[in-house]
Formats: sequence, structure tokens, C-alpha cells
Amino acid sequence: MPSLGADMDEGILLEWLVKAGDAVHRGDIVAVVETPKSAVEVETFDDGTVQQLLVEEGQTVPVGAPLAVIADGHGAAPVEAVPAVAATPPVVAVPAVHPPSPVLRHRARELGVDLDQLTGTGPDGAVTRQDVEHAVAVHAVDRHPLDRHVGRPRGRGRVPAAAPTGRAGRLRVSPLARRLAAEQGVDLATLAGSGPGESIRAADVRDAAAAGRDAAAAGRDGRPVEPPATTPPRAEHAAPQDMRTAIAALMSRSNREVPHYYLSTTIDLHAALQWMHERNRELEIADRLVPAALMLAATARAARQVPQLNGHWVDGGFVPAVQVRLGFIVSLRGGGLLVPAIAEADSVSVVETMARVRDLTRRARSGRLRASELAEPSITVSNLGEQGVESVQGVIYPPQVALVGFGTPVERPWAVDGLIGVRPLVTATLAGDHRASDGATGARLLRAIDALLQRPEEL
Amino acid sequence: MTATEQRSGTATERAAADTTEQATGTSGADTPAGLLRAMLRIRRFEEKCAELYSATKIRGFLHLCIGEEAVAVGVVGALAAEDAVVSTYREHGHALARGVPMTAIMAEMFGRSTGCSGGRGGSMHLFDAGRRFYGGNAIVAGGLPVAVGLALADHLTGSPAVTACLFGDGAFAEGEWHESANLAALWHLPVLFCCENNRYAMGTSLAREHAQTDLAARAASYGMVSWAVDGMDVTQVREATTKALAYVRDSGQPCFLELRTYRFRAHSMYDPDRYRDPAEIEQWKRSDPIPALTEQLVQRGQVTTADVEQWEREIGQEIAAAVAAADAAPLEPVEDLTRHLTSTGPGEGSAS
Amino acid sequence: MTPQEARSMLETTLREIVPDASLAELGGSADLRQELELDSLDFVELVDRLSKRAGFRIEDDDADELRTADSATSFLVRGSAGRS
Amino acid sequence: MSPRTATATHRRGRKASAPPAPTATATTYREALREAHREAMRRDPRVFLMGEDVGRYGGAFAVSLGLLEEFGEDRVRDTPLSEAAFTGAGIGAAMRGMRPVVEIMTVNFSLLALDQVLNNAATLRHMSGGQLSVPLVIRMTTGAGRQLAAQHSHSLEGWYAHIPGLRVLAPATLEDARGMLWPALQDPDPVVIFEHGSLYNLSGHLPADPGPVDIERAAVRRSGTDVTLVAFGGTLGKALTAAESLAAQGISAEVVDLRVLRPLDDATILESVARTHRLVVVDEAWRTGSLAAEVSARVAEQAFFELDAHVERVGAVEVPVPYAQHLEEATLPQVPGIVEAARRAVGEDG
Repeated sequence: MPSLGADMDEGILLEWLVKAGDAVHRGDIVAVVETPKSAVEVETFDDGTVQQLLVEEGQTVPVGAPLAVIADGHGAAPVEAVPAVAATPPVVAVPAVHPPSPVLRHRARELGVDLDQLTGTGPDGAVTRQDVEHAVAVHAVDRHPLDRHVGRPRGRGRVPAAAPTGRAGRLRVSPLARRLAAEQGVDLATLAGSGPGESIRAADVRDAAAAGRDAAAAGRDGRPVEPPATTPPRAEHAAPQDMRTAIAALMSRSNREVPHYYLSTTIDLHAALQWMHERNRELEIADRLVPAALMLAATARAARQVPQLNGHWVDGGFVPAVQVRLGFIVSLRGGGLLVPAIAEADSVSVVETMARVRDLTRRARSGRLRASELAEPSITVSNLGEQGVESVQGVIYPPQVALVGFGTPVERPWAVDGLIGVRPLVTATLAGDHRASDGATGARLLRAIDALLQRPEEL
Repeated sequence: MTATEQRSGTATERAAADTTEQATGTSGADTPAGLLRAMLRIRRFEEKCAELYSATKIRGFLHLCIGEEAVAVGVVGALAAEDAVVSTYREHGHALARGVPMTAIMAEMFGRSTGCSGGRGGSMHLFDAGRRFYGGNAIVAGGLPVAVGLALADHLTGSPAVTACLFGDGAFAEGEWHESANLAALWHLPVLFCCENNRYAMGTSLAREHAQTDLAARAASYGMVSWAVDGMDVTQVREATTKALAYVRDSGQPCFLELRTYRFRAHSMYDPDRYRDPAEIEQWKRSDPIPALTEQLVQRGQVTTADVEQWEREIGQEIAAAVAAADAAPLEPVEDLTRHLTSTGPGEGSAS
Repeated sequence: MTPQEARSMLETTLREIVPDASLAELGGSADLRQELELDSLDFVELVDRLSKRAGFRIEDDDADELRTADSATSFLVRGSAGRS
Repeated sequence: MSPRTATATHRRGRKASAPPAPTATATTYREALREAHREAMRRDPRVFLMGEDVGRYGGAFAVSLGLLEEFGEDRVRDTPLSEAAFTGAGIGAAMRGMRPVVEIMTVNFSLLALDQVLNNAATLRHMSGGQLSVPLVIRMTTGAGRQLAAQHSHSLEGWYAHIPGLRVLAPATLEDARGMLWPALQDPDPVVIFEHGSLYNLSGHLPADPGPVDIERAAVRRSGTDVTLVAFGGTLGKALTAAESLAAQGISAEVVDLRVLRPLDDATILESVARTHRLVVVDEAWRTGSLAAEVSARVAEQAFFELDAHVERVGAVEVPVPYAQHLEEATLPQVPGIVEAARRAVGEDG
């Protein structure tokens, strides 16, 4: 298959204009090839007799593949006709699964690259032209670093031998690490940096903070690591405008990319609230339960029962989460919101759920959440009902695929066993990503939440 | 010197390449037989290029001048050594006629460090400053203002050199042509404008690109002497060029030649040539400058078929040697990638 | 506890929970949860702090008593009286 | 409401990566562009195409093949080689209410028309105090990678993105190739669309009637958590391949396709960096003063305290692109270089 253009990798043999036995001369048109741009006539550069057509009409072959064998008419060995590439000497066999194309083999030989030594990056590990070129480039670079002239910052990331190794002078700290250290009260000067040039990265700060927490927990005083008094709480510090922008971007993206469907149902909270009041009588006031805790606990368990809604949409497919990381929305005073997550929310008690919600909310509002607590939830609950609205039609946080909303519990007439009574009711809403699930699946989640809230003692 | 002799000791080094026959430029080429042989050499070279392109030895864009050899040989071969040439991306013939060694051209198209542009230019960008061959320019009409500047320098320094600028009928529509023509005429600069009119700007025919298709008449409106010439007849082209050069040298004024010619092959290797009537191509092939002149010279007894066969063998050998040398030539090391960026860049000597 | 003391205790406590609240403008009969955007967690905290300050346990069922500033003040006065 | 927001209601962000729907048809980038022209010319009689060899030749890159036959010479106009004139003519026709699509064969030729683009198209509305409108679409091929050497391998998207008054688009997927032209034509201001030369043969599936795409926003082409790779046009595929390779090494890379080069969609970039805290910008252009520089600067300005590593740029070596294959490859950003940069960013560099 001749190359007919700079961007041509393959062609379709559209039509043979010769057949076996035909005599051909240099310059004769022997075939028509379909390229991505158009049909182009193919000429032969040899004289002789067509001995064999190697490619059938309609077949797609890569540039460089022989199309036919033309005997030279002098009884000599047949030459493979059209491309001169074919006239090059045979090559050492390469691993059979993905034999590199002749062009590639030729190129490799030209550049002195051993194909057997290469790891392919093409489909199914096939060696590509780029791999071959890269092998040459890497070799060249190794011999003669391009850093200075070429502007590739290759040296960076290693500590150059000549560089000072001590800690004299200014600390090298990534901006994120500096921010986290301030938020979590970690003294940067005490840290060993694991980044390039011993710079301190976020992971170093997080490790130190975690170690500090463990130490604090082990000690008797139990005093949590507080940020220095001079550090204003993050939530107040963050420019509301920035957070607004970020929220706007995420929500717009969701609206743009995620085809939402909505379902809603009304749930009788009578049993749940009854149970909650009972429990609250026994609890310290500070540990008291609120309805949201029950709803979150029920949602977490329901998400475990309907795993199709607990996970993420990644690269065009749904990836179920290994656990339920239940996100819930904390609105910040002065605007904005954060979505911390309760890890393994499906296996903690209601009381524990309440404790975590309280802790996370408090720290969210004082800007002391750890990044891991903000890491992607697998499903999120919006509890705007706290603000007195009846139902919440939420926007999914991509790449999550579901968002459950609870309105305000209200007392309404409600028929139970054929008798009308006044009951506390809440409207539960599901916003689902239609790419990942359909309405029937969504309905199962809402039914499961309802069922769980009817048996609060089992939560 | 025979081709066989030139070939002996063919080496991969450029220096060695410089010793080949064409380094002697136009010597012996002014006879009708010499013109014929020079055209044949370009034709065979380009046919080989097409084959090598198909085989992915030559990459990028490849524009062949097959059919237009009379212009290359007729115009460029008429220039003196001190004259300058500014060319286009369809410039293999111009470069060969100028005496740029075939080995250096072939190596360039193979992307080798022994190429006439060190492998950085490829088919469209052949350069040879020593022969005042100022390169293939791949921006249509892009070379014209530069040619005016070269001539301006010669004018200012009192040099007798003429700058020949080759460009196509497509370039005639560009503003850069009109601006250059005006400037050269206004300032009385020694430029020989050579419009290689092959009737197609890529796929657009002359009548579809120009309101007035008589290009020589339009050039004359800038106050230049302008002639239209049969670009399929090498002796006419040579004669017209010789006269024009004499005029430019004597008067210090620019001159315009419209060389009416035709390319037998498509615009580039990737061009399906949908826009031309095959009958039109066949019609023009009947004026192929090579067989026409061969027949004429054989009839006159100035050349024998044996001579032609001998040339074919010599040229075939020269081409084979150029291909072999290019194939064996080294690649520019990657670490030298940024050489030649500026005069003070890495790998450069003192600024020149 | 006088109504003034009760009202002052309420305002101090609210300010701890909602630092930027403009309590001067808060009407006596306005719904605290809505006016100050208290969520259920905030409310539990309010109850907790008031309980500690006032020195008596405020039950879940008493929540309605804390709906407005007026009703809360009156509740605190009554509660403290009942205890002493 | 600005007409520029007209397409914001279309929720079609990531369908390109989804498996083909039952009605999807196989197509190529080139054919998708052609269909986009066909649709635009059928829907709006004011739309016409002009440029060098767009008619009889079928377009230098065969984008407009067959359109002359369907729409006639008035609406598919071959022009002489006179970039300044026909680009300026497009500006004039647009001012008079037409909706011209001007095809400039390649970005290097567009330099001959740059005066018209900058001094007229991008400027007339403002300079006239809002009296004039230039609803023009200019399309051109860009980029290197095909051994076309120093005068045919430019990547000057950043130059155009420098110009206020223009919208600059870089479709890198079939969907964008198919869906950007119509919204671009709805824009009352000039839009420049860059088609990377290496993409024309890109093949895949598109729904029968895919509709327009958002020309306001960047697109996240792959989600990840450890590092953000920003790319566009010809480098998107390389970035995605690099992400694949990084995934195999346990590094989760998010790939953001800028696709709207002006105005840049800061929000999507910042949002991604806020997730990953590390940024690698891939740009085929020379690094100095490039779009990669602009993206890096914006992240440094607006997301400094999200960064946990140096911003890495993978750009072209600052030389005119050489012809020889190995030199060209060494000049341009390649997958291994992107992988290395990402590994440095996450601190995995040996």
C-alpha cells in the first residue's frame, strides 16, 4: 500500500485494474485505493508480470503492506511490487501477537532500535511508531540531556547532586500543603518533605496531622489539635465569591452533562420520630438525635440495598462504590456550602451517625475539615427541608449518580389502616442520573428508605 | 566528466557530494543536447521521488514538476553563478538546474543530516546558500518580497547580480506579488520575475482564479517589460531568459516572464486530480518538452538514440547512487534539534 | 431569673451559635429557626447551652417553647422558677 | 440574554465517550465537519462557504467534498490564493447580514489574513461603538505531526486566543467537529475554529442527529483524582493515552479538553485542579507565551493554595518544526513526556 499523503496510515484496495498474468510497466495504473480523502489511482514502479494479487478488493491494509507480487520476467525471484519497502531485506521475527507493520520494522531498523526490547503503548500492547521514535529520543536524551536547550524540565524532581541538601534557608512547601498546615495547626518546620528537593507536600502535612490526632487521642487531656488562634476559620476566610463560582461551575456541569430524572414519595415519620423522642429522653442534650440523622442513616442503608445508585459515572460507565460514603450538604453561614461525607455510613448506628454529622458540620463551618472527609461521596443527601421547604429537587454532584432530598417534616392528615389521622410526613425526592439507572431502580431506593424509617429501632 | 566518474567515490558527506557533476552548474548545458539531458535528469529524478514517496522513504508533502522541466532548465540554467534564485515548494527541478547536488537533495528528502538543509527542510525547503539558491518557500508568494530585498542589496552594493524569483499563477493573485512588483519597478531593482503558469492554483483553474488571465499584460501595468513564453519549449525559454537577463543587467529594471506550462501529475501526491479533464492532460502531454526536443534533435542529427540511452544509464546510476547515499546517511542527532535557531544558539559558531 | 436576664442569656447563647446575627432587629415573636436560619443541629446546640446556663434540662418535647424570643424568655423564666 | 448562551441548554457533555447508540453511524472527523456544513447550509440560506479549493477540489483536506455539487457555486465559492481579500470579504458579507464560513487552508496561510482578522473582524464592533457586528466563522487547519516542516506545522491557536473580540474553538472529538459549527454561526461575533491536521481521519460513531455542542465550556474527557492533564486539539488524544498509561501505574489522571480557547473556561479547569491539586498542561505550541502559559498563570492566580506541586507544561521545543521524522517527533509533545510530567507532579519521579 503506497503512501499517498502525510496523514495516510492505511488504505482500502478499492479495485484491481490488473490481474495475475498481466504484463505491467513502470508508471501503469494498477489499482485504485480509497484513502480517507478520496479514491486515488496507484501506479507501479516496476516492469514485469503480475504473479499474484495479495490483497482483495475491499480490504483495508496499512501503508507499506505489499499489494501484489510482480515477477520481473527474467526468471528471477519475484519482487513484491508496489511499495519499494517490500524490497528491503527480511527482518528478524518479532513476537507474534502484534507484529509491527513493515513500515515500523523498517523504521526501527533505520534507527537502530530493537523492537523486541520495546514495550508497546498501542492497542493491546502493540508497538507503535511513536514507541520506536521515543526509544531513539530517550536514548538521545540519556546521552545528552536536553534540559537547557530544549526546555524539558527533566532534571526536576530529583535532587541534583550539586544542590544543597540541608535545610538552610526558606522551606519549600507546596501551596496546598501550606494551606492545610495552617488549617490543621501543623508546624511546617517540624516536617520532613517527601516531594522534589525535599519539598513538603500535602501528604506530609496530612500524615503529620493524623499522627498529631493519634497522639492527642492517646494522651489523657484529649485536647484536639486546634488551629492557631491567628488563623481565621476557613469558611469565613474563603471568599464567598470563589465558592459561589465553584458551585456554579459544578452545578452547571451537572446540568449540562447529566440527564436527570426525578422521583418523589411521601414518608410517614410517625414511628421514626416517636422512637427518636424516646431515645432523646435518655441522651445527653448535646448528643440528642435530630430527624436528619435518621434520614441519613436510612438513606445509607438503602444505598447499600440498591447499589446501582451508589457510585460514580466514569468514562462513560457506572462504577459502583465499594462502600457507602454518604455525603450531606452543610450550608455555610455567609453563603456557600460544603459536602462532607460519612465513611461507611451504612454500618454505623443512628447515634454514631448523629455524632459524625455534628462533628463534621461543626468543623465544616470552622474550616477544619480534612481533605479525606471531603473526598468524593458515593451518594449525597440534601436536607434543605431544614429551611422549611417541602420538597427538594436536587442537582446531582457528578460523578455521583444520585442525590436524595428531604423536605421539612410537616403534620398532615394521613390515612393509616383506613383511618385518617394527623401524622408527621416528609417528602423524599430522588434525582437520578439516567445514564446510570432508570426510574424503577430509583423507586426501589425510595421504597427502601421508607421501609427503614418505619422500623427505626433496626437502624 | 561522465556520470560514472562522478559516482566513483560517492560518499555520504556533503563535501563529497559537492564534487559531483552538477556542482559545475551550467557547464556544457547550454547546447540543445545539454538542455535535453538536464530535463531528462530532472524527470527521472522526480519519477524516483514519486516511487520513494509511495514507499514512505520521502514524507510530508511532495510536489513534482514533471511536465515543467523546460522552465527549470531554461530559466535557472541561464543564470550566472553570482545571480540569485528564490523558488517555491515545487523546486526540485530548480535546485537541480541550479547545480545543487542530487545527493544533497535526495538526502534532504530522506531527512538526513547530509541533506542540503540538514534534514530540517524536506522536499519543500531545499536551500543552498553557496549557490545563491534561497530556497523553496512553501507559502504561496512568500518568496517574492524576499527576492526584492536580495535585489535591493545587489543594487545598493553595485553588484551586477540579478535575482530570479520563480512563482506560480496562484501567487499572482496574492497581495505579496502585487506589492513586490510595484516595489521592484518603483525602485528599479534587478529582479527577474518568472511566473511559472501551469494553469492551476492547486485545484483551481486559471480562469477561475483570475479575472484577467493574461498575466503578462497585467505585469506590464506595473511599468515592467513583460513577455509571455511557451514554457513547454526549453529553447524558447532559454532564449527569452537570456534576453531578459541582459535587459535587467543593462537597465537595472525588473522584468517579467510568464512561462506557460503544465504539470502532468497532480498538485501533490495526495491529490486525486478531480478538477482536470483527463483529455486536457493528454492534450498537454503531447507537448511534453522532452520527447519533442529529443525527436527534433535526433532528426537534426545533433543527438543519437544511443546518446539518449547512454544518458538514461548515467542518470539512472546517479539517481541510484543518490538514493543509496541518502539511505546510508546519518540522521541529525536529536540533541542537535535546537541548532541553527539563532546565530548564538547551541552548536553555532560565531555569528555570521 | 428575671425576664431581662433570660432575654440576655438567650441573646448571648444565640450569638455563640450565629456570631453575625443582628439580634437587635429580632422581633420578639419572630420564629428563631427561620429568622436566624438555625438548622436542627444548631437548635440542639441552643437547647444544650441554654440548659447548662439555666441549670435545668430542657426536654425534646419543650422545643416548641423555644420557637420565638418571647416564648423562650418566658420559658426560661418559668423553668428556672420551677427549679428553684 | 446573550446569544452566546443559546446552546447552554443542551446537555450533551460526554456522549462522545459513550458506546454507540443504536442509531449511531460510523463517521470520521472529516465527515462530521462536512455534515456540519451541510446542515448549516440547509438550515440557513445566509450561510455560504468560501476559501481556496473548497469547491471543485473538494477542500484541501476534503472537508467540503460534494458540497459544491449540492449547493452550487454561489454558496461554495472557490477563491483565488488571496487570503487577505477573501477573509476580508467574509467580514464584509457578515457585516451585511450573511453568515459566511471562510476556510483558510492552513494556519500558516492565515497569517496573510491576520490583519483582517485582528484589525477588522475582532475590532469593528467595539471600534464602531457597537454599531457593527461580524458574525463570521473562520475555519483552518493547524498543527504538526505530518512531516510538513517549518512552514506548514504551526500551532498558532494561542495567537488567536490572545485577541479580544474573537471566540476560538478547537474541536478534538467527532462530536465537537459535528456540533460546533452551528452554534458558532449563531454567535454574532467572529469565531475561529481550529482543526488539527492529525484529526481528520479520526473515526468513531455519532448519533444520526447529534445536535450542537456547548461552545462555552471545556469538557472533562476522563475523570481522575491525582493529576489534571489539560490538553486540546491535537494533544487531547495524547493526553488520554497518557492517562491510560498512568492508570496502569496507579495514577488517576483527569483529562480536561479545553476546546474553547477563548474565552477560557476557568471554572472547569480550577474545579479539576481543586480535586487533583496537580496540573500538567499539554500544548503543541511553543511554550513561551502559549496557551499553556495562560492556563498555568490562571491556575497560579486563582487556585494557588490548591496546588501541591509545580505546574508542569509539556510543549513543543522552541524551534521551527523540522522535517525529519525523528526531529519532528522530538520537537512535539509526546505521550511518554506527558506521563513523565504527570509522574513528576505526583512526586513519583525517580
